[in-house]
Amino acid sequence: MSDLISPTKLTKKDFETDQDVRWCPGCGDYSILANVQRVMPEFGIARENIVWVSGIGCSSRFPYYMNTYGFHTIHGRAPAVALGIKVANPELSVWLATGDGDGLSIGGNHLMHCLRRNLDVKILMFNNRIYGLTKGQYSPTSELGKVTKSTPAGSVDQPVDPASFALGVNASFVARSIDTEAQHLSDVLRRAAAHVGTAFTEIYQNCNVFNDGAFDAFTDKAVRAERQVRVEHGKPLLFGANNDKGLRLNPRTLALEVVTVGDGGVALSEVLVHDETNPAFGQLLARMPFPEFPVAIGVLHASQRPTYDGTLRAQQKAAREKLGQGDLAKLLRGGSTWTI
Amino acid sequence: MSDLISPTKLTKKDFETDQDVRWCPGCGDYSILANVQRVMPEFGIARENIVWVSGIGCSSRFPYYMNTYGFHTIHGRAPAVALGIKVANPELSVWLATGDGDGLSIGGNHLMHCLRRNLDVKILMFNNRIYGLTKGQYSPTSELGKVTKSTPAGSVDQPVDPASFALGVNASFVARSIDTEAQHLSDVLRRAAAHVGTAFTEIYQNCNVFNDGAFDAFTDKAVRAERQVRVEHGKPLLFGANNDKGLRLNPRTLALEVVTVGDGGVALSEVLVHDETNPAFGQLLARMPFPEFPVAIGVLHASQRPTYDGTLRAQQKAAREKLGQGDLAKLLRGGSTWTI
Amino acid sequence: MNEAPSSTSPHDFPREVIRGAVVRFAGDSGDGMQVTGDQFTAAAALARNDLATFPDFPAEIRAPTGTTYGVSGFQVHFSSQDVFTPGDAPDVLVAMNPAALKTNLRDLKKGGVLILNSGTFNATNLKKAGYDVNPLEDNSLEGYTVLSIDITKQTVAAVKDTGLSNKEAHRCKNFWTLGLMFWIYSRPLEPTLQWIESKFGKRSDLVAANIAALKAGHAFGETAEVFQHRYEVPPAPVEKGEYRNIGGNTATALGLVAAAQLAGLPLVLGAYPITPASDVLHELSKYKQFGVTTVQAEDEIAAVCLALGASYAGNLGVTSTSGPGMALKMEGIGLALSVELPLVIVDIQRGGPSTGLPTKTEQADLLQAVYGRNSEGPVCVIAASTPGNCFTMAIEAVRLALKYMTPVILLTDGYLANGAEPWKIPNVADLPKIDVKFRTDPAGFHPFLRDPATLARNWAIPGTPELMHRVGGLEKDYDSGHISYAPDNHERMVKARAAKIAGIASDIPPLTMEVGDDSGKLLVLGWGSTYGAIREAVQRCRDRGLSVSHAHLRYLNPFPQNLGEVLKRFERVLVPELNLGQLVKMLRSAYLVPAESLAKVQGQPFKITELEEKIRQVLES
Amino acid sequence: MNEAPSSTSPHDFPREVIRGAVVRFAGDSGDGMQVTGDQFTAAAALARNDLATFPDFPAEIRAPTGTTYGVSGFQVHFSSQDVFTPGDAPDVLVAMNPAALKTNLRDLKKGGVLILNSGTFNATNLKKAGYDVNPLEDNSLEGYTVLSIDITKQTVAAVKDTGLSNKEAHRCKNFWTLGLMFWIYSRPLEPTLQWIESKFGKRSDLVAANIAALKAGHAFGETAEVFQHRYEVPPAPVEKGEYRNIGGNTATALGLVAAAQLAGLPLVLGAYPITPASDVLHELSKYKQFGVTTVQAEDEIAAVCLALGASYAGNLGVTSTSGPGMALKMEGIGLALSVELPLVIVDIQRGGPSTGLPTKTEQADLLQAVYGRNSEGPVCVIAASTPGNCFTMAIEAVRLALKYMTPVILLTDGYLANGAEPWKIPNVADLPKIDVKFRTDPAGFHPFLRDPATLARNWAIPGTPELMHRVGGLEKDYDSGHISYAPDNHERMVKARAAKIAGIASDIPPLTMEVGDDSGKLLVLGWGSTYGAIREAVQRCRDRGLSVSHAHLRYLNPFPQNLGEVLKRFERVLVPELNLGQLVKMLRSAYLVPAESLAKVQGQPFKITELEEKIRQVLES
Ligand SMILES: Cc1ncc(C[n+]2csc(CCOP(=O)(O)OP(=O)(O)O)c2C)c(N)n1
Ligand SMILES: Cc1ncc(C[n+]2csc(CCOP(=O)(O)OP(=O)(O)O)c2C)c(N)n1
Ligand code: SF4
Ligand code: SF4
Ligand SMILES: [Mg+2]
Ligand SMILES: [Mg+2]
Repeated sequence: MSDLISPTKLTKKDFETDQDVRWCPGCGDYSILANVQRVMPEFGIARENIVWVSGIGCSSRFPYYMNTYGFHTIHGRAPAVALGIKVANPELSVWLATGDGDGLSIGGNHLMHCLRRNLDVKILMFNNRIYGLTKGQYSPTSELGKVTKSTPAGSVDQPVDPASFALGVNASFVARSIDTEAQHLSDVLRRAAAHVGTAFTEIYQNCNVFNDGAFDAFTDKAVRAERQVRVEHGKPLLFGANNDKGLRLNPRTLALEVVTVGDGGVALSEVLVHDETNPAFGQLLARMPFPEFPVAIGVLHASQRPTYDGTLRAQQKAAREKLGQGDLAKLLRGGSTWTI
Repeated sequence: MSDLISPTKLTKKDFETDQDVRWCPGCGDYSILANVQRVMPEFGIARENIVWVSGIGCSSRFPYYMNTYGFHTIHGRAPAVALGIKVANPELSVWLATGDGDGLSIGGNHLMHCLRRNLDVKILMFNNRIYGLTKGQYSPTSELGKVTKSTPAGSVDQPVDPASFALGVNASFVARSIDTEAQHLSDVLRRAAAHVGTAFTEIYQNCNVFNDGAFDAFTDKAVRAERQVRVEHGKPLLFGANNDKGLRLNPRTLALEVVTVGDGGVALSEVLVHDETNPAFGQLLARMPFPEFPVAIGVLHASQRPTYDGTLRAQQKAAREKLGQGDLAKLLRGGSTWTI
Repeated sequence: MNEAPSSTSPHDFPREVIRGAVVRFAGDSGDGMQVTGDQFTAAAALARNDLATFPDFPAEIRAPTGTTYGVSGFQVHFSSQDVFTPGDAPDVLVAMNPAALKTNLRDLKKGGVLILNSGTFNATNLKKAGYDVNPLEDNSLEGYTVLSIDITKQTVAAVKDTGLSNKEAHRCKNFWTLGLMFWIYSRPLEPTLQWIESKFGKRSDLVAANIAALKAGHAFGETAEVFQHRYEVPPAPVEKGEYRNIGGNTATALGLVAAAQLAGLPLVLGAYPITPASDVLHELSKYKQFGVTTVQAEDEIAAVCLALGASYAGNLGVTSTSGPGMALKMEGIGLALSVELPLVIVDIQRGGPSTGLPTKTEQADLLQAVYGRNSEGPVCVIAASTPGNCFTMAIEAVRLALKYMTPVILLTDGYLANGAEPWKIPNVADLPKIDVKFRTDPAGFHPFLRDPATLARNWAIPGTPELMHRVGGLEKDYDSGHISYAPDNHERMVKARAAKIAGIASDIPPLTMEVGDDSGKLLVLGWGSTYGAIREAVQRCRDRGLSVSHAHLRYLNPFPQNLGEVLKRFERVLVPELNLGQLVKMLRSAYLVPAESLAKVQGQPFKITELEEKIRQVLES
Repeated sequence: MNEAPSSTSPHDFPREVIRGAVVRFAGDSGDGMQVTGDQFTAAAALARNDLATFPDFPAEIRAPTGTTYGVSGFQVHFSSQDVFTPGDAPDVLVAMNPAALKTNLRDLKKGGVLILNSGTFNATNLKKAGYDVNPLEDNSLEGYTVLSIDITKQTVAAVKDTGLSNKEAHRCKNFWTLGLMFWIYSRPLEPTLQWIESKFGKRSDLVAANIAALKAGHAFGETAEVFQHRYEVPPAPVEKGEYRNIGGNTATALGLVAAAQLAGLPLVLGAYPITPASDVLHELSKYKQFGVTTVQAEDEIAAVCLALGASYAGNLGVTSTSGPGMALKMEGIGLALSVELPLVIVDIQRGGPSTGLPTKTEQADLLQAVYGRNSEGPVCVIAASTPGNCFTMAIEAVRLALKYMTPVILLTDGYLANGAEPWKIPNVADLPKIDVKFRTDPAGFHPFLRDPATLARNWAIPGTPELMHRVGGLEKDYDSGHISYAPDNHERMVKARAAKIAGIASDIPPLTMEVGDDSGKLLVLGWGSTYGAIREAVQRCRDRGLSVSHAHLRYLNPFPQNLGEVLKRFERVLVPELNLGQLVKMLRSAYLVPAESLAKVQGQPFKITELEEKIRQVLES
């Protein structure tokens, strides 16, 4: 990525555009935007080599506010458009902003194929568990029984967990963070940026107009220590205000349990040590039922495998090496010809 | 389902239609069809209460050959059409035939949402790791580097595993079987039929024209004992011609390993005992890399949770109980009116 | 059912009886303009005025306060005469802040009344609205009757005893304004007082405050010496009957429910949210007790496919959407017409192309509806002309879909969806009967057996003994229903499908004049939501002695049988459309008439005056 | 590059010089009819005959042997004169089994030659083909010249020394047959001998066997006393140059590669397999060394979106599909025209509606291409007329897309895709130049700045310093490119997009006559793959003195500027189409001319005689 590097050091300001930001006052999207604008200069990539791609939704307005190249496409199709961009110019740093509706409802298939192909793009899914832009219908991440405009008697769809979905289709990087946890989010963004391959980051985002407080049960300052486990590679899976709770696995039943660690509890050595390279950890962590278990945030899984664009480039190089630059006149003549 | 029951005992013949079966001679689809026609009478459902729905592909021709109701829809959309059928008439026994392209390429999103909603339908995915009907392009389950008409230099897409995908989106029943393993397939079909909720069954199916022998490496008589582990709920995960190999999990690293059991090997008690109700087993089994590990076939996961159609029906009942049969005249008058 | 109360408060202020007025409320998204407009409309309705409304709100959910793009508007036209549109230019503009003034002033009638909340004209708001100079202080408002009132201050004072926080107190401004407007137009306060109680019942402080504000605004009119007179708009001479106010999406939803009941079928709606169609989903999702099931699908493709699946299983399958969603449904509609199952598709058109102008109106999906499928894929296309007509046309869509075993596309648009009008509540017994017969007889059955009169195939649904069969999107043999690739059979089937749709022409009403003679110099031919504006414009031109008539198409594929003949009886034909001339294309092609297009593609409905002017131009040229 | 060899084998058999012939090979899917046809065609081409071919194979991948729906056919028309179609009715039918006879006999010319493999006329095969009586034994073949030969037996005997299994030996039947046909038409064996060696090179037994079979068939002609004479078809008087045989999909693919090279852009094809379009994907996937990237997408929506993404990033984005896939792409095409990026969409039409007749041809996506998007979504639509013309029109599609920053839809069809014709290989230097300029200058830049002449916006691609900007599907301000919901601006943009496409009319060739005078009684106006049949039919009618001309549209939106004028110069206009009259609709609407439709919707191309008859009818009525 050497030639992508920005010659001058950029600041947050450099990533702001002259457009009025048109989210509702108080929306979690603002924090995410500010965070991204703050962290992005660190990556040292010139703005002209960055492209933000999005679908449709409140979250998908994101590109308008980033002073990079931006493409606000159609509902659900951002991963497909990004595929074309990345294939056409693999040098670009391509970022996607999507919502739980855009990315998992109408766009679930493109997201799935992007993840399994391991296209080298960074995806931020703003999960507010609601359709914001269309004014408050339930989304694929809304909880069962959710009462919304389209489900006055409560929804009958059981939700999908974005991280679990991503791991099921072999995503190489899966992380979770929270709109308002500035430090944590910055760290996760840095990890995502550094990952080579599809980096999928789910960000719990508060829609204060249509689903206010959706994540309070585990993001509220008062409870978050007890209700979140912040996972880190190589570190034991501990949580609680006093770091005195841990996650242990029964090796025969493969049942996960919350244990008290230390005084009166189990030994630290019994607590699982997070291995982000083993997807089994990601799966277990992603699916933990709440509130029986804490919500896992951080990098649930990260591993290296070839990227779609990388393999493609290698093939192209090999073809040129083997066949040389194509000769059009020869191509047109094809197999057998005759002259009159 | 009492009123679905067929009054007379049906036979395989009753499920055959007068249409010429138009698959290539030798195609694995024939074995699956015969198996289904043989097993279906056991379920005791009258033929008029069964609907086969499919998309487009060789596999999707299936409905034409079943003497039940049948709807050959459009490419990838069978789960959506089935959703409408099941919502309109939840009494029907609805079965889907799909292919790896139909179900996972163009139709991946509908399949995903069907699975997470847990609609009470039975899905058979004929996975031949190729596009048969369009004459041999690679599919989302084709191995990386696959050389096909559309990928003369080998494909650059990493495949998705159907079972792992299904488990990632919280499928309540996930099984695998093989076209030519008549007994095994029959057993799995019986289990699928009995499951209440979306029963997803992947069937490895040989396309002898465009991808002949795709599964020989583990289905061939000579090797299958060593290369398949047939999972059964409550039974240890053993395989090998002498049942002397087992799967063990390292409880700290969560790494799976193949161990020799008994003489000179580990104790049987160290081998994992399959728990089909715990999705963690399904995940581990579904993702095992081949040939380092055997291919798991059988019911990888089965658990009960509310169905989409069931919850919907309950809501409808509740609404009628609470509000009575709707009164159209009253409805049209709505809120405030005035008379002139 | 309420009897419409007549004005009750006795007073000695001069009351001028006027024919009617057009009022627009405009303010910040958070200023409650939609509620204000609704209440003001309800009062006009209860006074038996004829009326039409049009809300116009921003695309943003909640734009930052004070910005021009965060302005929300509501226009209502009420009259003692028939009302056909929400009015071109407001007679009265209520502007709750500088941004509202900035974006709405250009529409106000010359000499119109401007009611301003001067309390918001501070430096910050002026800047946000893009004013360099305070318009209250330069001469820019000359030519209007300006009533500049510090509504904020008045409201805060009025509610100060209710213990509300400052922020909440500010929120009552709209009821203060409403009170004032009620005074001006001689409306009783009671219905709104009741509404406030039922709405805020749980919070007695809010009830008290809003009531206090409403009354204070009303009292302000009575006591402040700024008003010359108040107005009275007598009842309109409308047909006897029971009325309600109805918006287009509600009418569409109710029409669908009614039609399903008339047909005796459960209704399954498959829909994916999209502006401005989502309300049809929202509305229908309340009617489980009517056998209505709504499924919020994962996307529009799933929505149309599940609706089709429901029809296959013997329910009434319906799907609703708007432009971009419509494009996605075309493959599914193609399957529906190929398997010949009933299906109703409601397209509530919005501004395009692509994502376009989601909250604005347009009539530009006509050609997509008629032609937007691969190969020869004829379906029936109809369109509603007014909010209330959405009810009628929704029933008609269902009737035709069931009778002809075909997809029917019902076109409405954002203007109809969001607009509202008084609607005479139909008698259920008077609604059309819809007969549905499922096939049950195995004798001679095959799935594509056709009714010789309608060419509709028979409908045999799963669960019917002995009729097991398979259908699909491959071509079918005319005589057995089995897959067939035979050349002659294909042509026969293509023609049969086309003939079936063409045959619907004999089952729909002939085109008649809405206004004017059956022949003459100029026919103004419209379709869809332009109805009101065209009707009014043509009437006005006729009043000035011009030879012009108005006819309105509610059936677009097929056309009414007499359309060609009607067109020939006029020297010229003018077709106003909110697109670049799509119906014109179809008319010219079908009848080789030099129909002329009046195209407007601004996301806004026609103004009556625009049409009048064009009519005059055409007749003079 | 080969010099075309002239016939070499000396003999004293009478040779009749004929103008040309139409030969059809028909047999089981496994009988190798496509290979036989290809080789026979190659021989005709090397003999410098003009020719056209049309394969017709079953929808099933490999239908059970002996069934009628498993029959695979290949028709070739070769001549010393210009050839425009594969011919209406074969002069010679080779039927390798009863099913092939059953399904093809009806097409054979009265008195035509029927070559039958009597070795397959056994009870099983007769039954599978639906014959109650062996047609060789009743009188049903009277009226044809029947040559009944046990080709199976002859072949097995010929290859018995090569050690092939019985099954493999049987497979050589087609080369035996080819040998016989070569003898009859005086063709040299050498090229096919070479082909066999290169094809089966790795298996010397197969090489030996197929050569033995070929030679045995040839010798059979020479020695068996069944043939009165053999034929010779002299070279056609075609333009000098280097020729190859080319099919429509190959030509399309090569045209796209050539255009990308001419423009100096890498090409990205996004495609999802679908019959009959898949071969464009297959073909392009071989050209990595030309900077061509092909992506097999997860569906058609992804395919069009990724092509658009590639264009956004400065490559040439292309997507190829057929009818149902086309329907799915419409929302993406709408985005492309809204963001005004170049994009080429190739629609290789097939029989519909819905899944329809996947392996059959049709021209019924025209209206979908022109109108099938939500709202006002104009794009350029062009069509190829012959397999070779696909090359030219593919280049044209790219040229227009790049020059006007717009999606261009190129329509071809199953008939063009699978058919083939000799094609004069163009000189690369003679191909049109395609200039592409990316915007790099920041001065005064905004993304929707337009070239005043073409109205194309400037193309600033990611990676360009200081030109960072955002685009999307919401409406844009004409003067800044920012999101705008302003009414007047919307209309301005809608009209600008329409004017841009309309303006292409000045950049395309005027319509000229293919055959006949510039005015007269009847103009037969075609578009797309009907070219050859119309041209030939019109020529024949003119030869009989009728006043008829042929013009052919390659540009369908916009039409050539002079089209209206051309239409007026004829008393009547007849428009033959493989649909229910779609172009007719457009012509009537655009020019108010009473153009008449000749519609055929059978999944089959027009026969010349059908057209001749209709022309005569029209001129007589
Ligand atoms: C094809 C299409 N269908 C539907 C819509 C309407 N639509 C716009 S955004 C949206 C959902 C937004 O939800 P999400 O992705 O969660 O974003 P959020 O607004 O919550 O950030 C929908 C249904 C559309 N624009 N296009
Ligand atoms: C919209 C659409 N796109 C593409 C096709 C072409 N098509 C038909 S079947 C198929 C893939 C079949 O693969 P799979 O589902 O694996 O079925 P198989 O034939 O292998 O059983 C494709 C691409 C189509 N019919 N419709
Ligand atoms: S609707 Fe919700 S998600 Fe959208 S901008 Fe407002 S608060 Fe944010
Ligand atoms: S192509 Fe393959 S999958 Fe299709 S019928 Fe033939 S063998 Fe079976
Ligand atoms: Mg959301
Ligand atoms: Mg397959």
